[in-house]
Amino acid sequence: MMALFLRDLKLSVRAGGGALIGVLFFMTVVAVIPFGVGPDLNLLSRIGPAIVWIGALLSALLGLDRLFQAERDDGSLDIILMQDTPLALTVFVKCLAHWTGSCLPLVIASPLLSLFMNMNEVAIGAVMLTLFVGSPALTFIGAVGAAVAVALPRGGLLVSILVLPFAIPVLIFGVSATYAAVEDPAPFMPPFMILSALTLLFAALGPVAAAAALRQSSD
Amino acid sequence: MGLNVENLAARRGDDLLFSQISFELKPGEALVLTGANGSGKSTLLRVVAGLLRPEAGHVSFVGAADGEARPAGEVSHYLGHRNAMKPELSVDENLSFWQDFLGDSDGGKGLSILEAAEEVGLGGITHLPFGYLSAGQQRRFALAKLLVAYRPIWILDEPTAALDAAADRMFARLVSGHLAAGGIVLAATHQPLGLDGVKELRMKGFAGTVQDIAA
Amino acid sequence: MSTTSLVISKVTGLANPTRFLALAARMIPWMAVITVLLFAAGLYMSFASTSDYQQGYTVRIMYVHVPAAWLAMMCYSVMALSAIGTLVWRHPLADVSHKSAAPLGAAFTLISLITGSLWGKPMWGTWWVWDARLTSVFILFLMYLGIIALNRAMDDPGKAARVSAVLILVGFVNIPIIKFSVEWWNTLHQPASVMRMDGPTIDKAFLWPLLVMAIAFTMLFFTLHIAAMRNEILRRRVTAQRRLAARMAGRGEE
Amino acid sequence: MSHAFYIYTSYGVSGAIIAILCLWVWLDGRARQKELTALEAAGHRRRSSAKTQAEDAA
Repeated sequence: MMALFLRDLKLSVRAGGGALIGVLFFMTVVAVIPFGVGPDLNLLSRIGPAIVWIGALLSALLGLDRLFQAERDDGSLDIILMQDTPLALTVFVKCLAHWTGSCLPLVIASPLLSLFMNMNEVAIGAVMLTLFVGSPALTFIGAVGAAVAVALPRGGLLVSILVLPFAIPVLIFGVSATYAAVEDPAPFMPPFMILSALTLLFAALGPVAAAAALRQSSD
Repeated sequence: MGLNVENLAARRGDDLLFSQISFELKPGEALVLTGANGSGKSTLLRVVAGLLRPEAGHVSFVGAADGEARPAGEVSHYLGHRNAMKPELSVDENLSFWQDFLGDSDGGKGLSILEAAEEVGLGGITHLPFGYLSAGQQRRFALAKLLVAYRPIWILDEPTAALDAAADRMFARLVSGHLAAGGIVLAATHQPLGLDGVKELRMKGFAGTVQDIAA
Repeated sequence: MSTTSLVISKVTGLANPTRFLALAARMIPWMAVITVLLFAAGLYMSFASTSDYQQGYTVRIMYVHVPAAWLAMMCYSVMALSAIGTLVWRHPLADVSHKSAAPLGAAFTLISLITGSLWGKPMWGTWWVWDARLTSVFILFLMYLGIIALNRAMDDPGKAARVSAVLILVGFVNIPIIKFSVEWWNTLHQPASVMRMDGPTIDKAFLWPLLVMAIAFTMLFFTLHIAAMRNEILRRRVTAQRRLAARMAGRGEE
Repeated sequence: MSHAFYIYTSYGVSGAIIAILCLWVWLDGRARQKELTALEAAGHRRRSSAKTQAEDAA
């Protein structure tokens, strides 16, 4: 399993890998917002956490469609399906590798972008923490979409459409936990705990569902 | 002992590709599937490998060690039309990944990557990215993948596609070596493999519609 | 026969880079030493200098911020010249030059953005404002990253060089925008005080350390650029050798 | 926060980025250099082994 993790990580950093593209997309999405809403610093700092979260959500979805499609295109998926190791475990490891290669850079880039949004130090820390905890859920949900769309020729866009509705709860609690950290009356812990619970839930549910979808899709 | 296939039937869409296919392969035996394009060779192989669900019948493998029946796919190598190697990674990285990921089945041990590369006649170039190689070289390393992790059953779909005459001989040597060690080979091809004493199953294609089997 | 002629044409193609490699091997140590000496002098001068009555000690950030920003633009200009070299003369060294300059440019732009933020916080009370100068520098940073991503996404270095050369030349419009943004728009960022038609307005006490640091940064850039170009040439040779090795391996069998 | 904090952070960050850059260029150069020498060594070996094969055939 370690071999699979390392191979997927290597593939995401090698030439043509998605790691750099994802971060670049994240920066570009966040950077165009001030052009749209105007450079009002107060407004930017108010909507900042939401913008950073939405940007991270969109960039996290960007490379997901290749998660299983690339394996299918070169025939590796067949061999992975045949093994007696539980398929859900294999999917889980692939998700972890994808998260480390594509989502962790987003988490690391988020403080820089939060500065551009004129957010204060507490808000920056909160965004980074909630993204760190919440983004694995996005990967696990996305894995289900990627597995469903694996056999489709142009599944890329479809994956995003399938996945976005399920990602809404993660977005809601991620953003509300961030706001709770900044604004005084609302407590930070309840939404943050729900966010963590969501990640754990999807970590258990996502690989199983994705494994079932992969089994159905083979032909 | 060996690979057991009973009354297998499979379909593509509503058409039944084959039905009532039964055969048994003991250790050291090989079966070659021949037939025209679209006669269901690949489908039969995928059903045996457990990648497709059969319409009827079942496939099982009984190992020498425990005597228990288990799905044949778990103890098989499957070499399809595509090589299951990443062009971005080097040959060495590809092979060592599959070696670690697959592991050895009971009753045998895989070769080291260096030995496997020597076996397929491409010893010196395992450090090259897989994408740099020609189609024939890529196919040879896909065959080397069968050697790095031990599996008693080899399921090969058009294994000699893109191979030249010298590589054909190399392939025949690999297969007879595997058979001599008590392995089982199931291969689909439309060209002679240069193997002696193997069974042959001629696939005819289209065996009726799904309603026939229900009746 | 055909492979031999191919090898010969490859060798003549590499003749220029070969001379470059020899030159680079001799120049890099000297340039590195000069860079280190200049940095030692520049750092000493900048920490020994007096403070500005308006900006206090933070004026010392200027000694890294301004040279880095200046290099961010100069690096892009070097890349644009190389891009012309790629498109007009199809010189192999030009491809190598603009490909290996992109990561350096991105790094210097990042330095100028970060030090700018660290200067802006005590001076303006905020890390970042979306004014014309800062925004255009940030866009420059994104362009550098885009060029790097484009270069990495393509397998064939020759094709990648031509496509990214076009992108570089299109993006060059951003450079005058950065340069004149402080004059064209009313921004928080202070206007240029060194590079002016009517001579520098900056106090002599700040000018000298700034100049030494600017020269040190420029030397650093050229040292790194030549070293990175050498790496890129070596990388291409490795690739060529590997392809050759793959072809030879097949022939050895017969 | 004191001004010294901003000054030293900016010098520190710049120094770190430049150090990473220098290290990357240096390590990249060494790795490529090593790959090239390894390839050349392998090339010599193969050429000589091919020659012995030809001699065997003759």
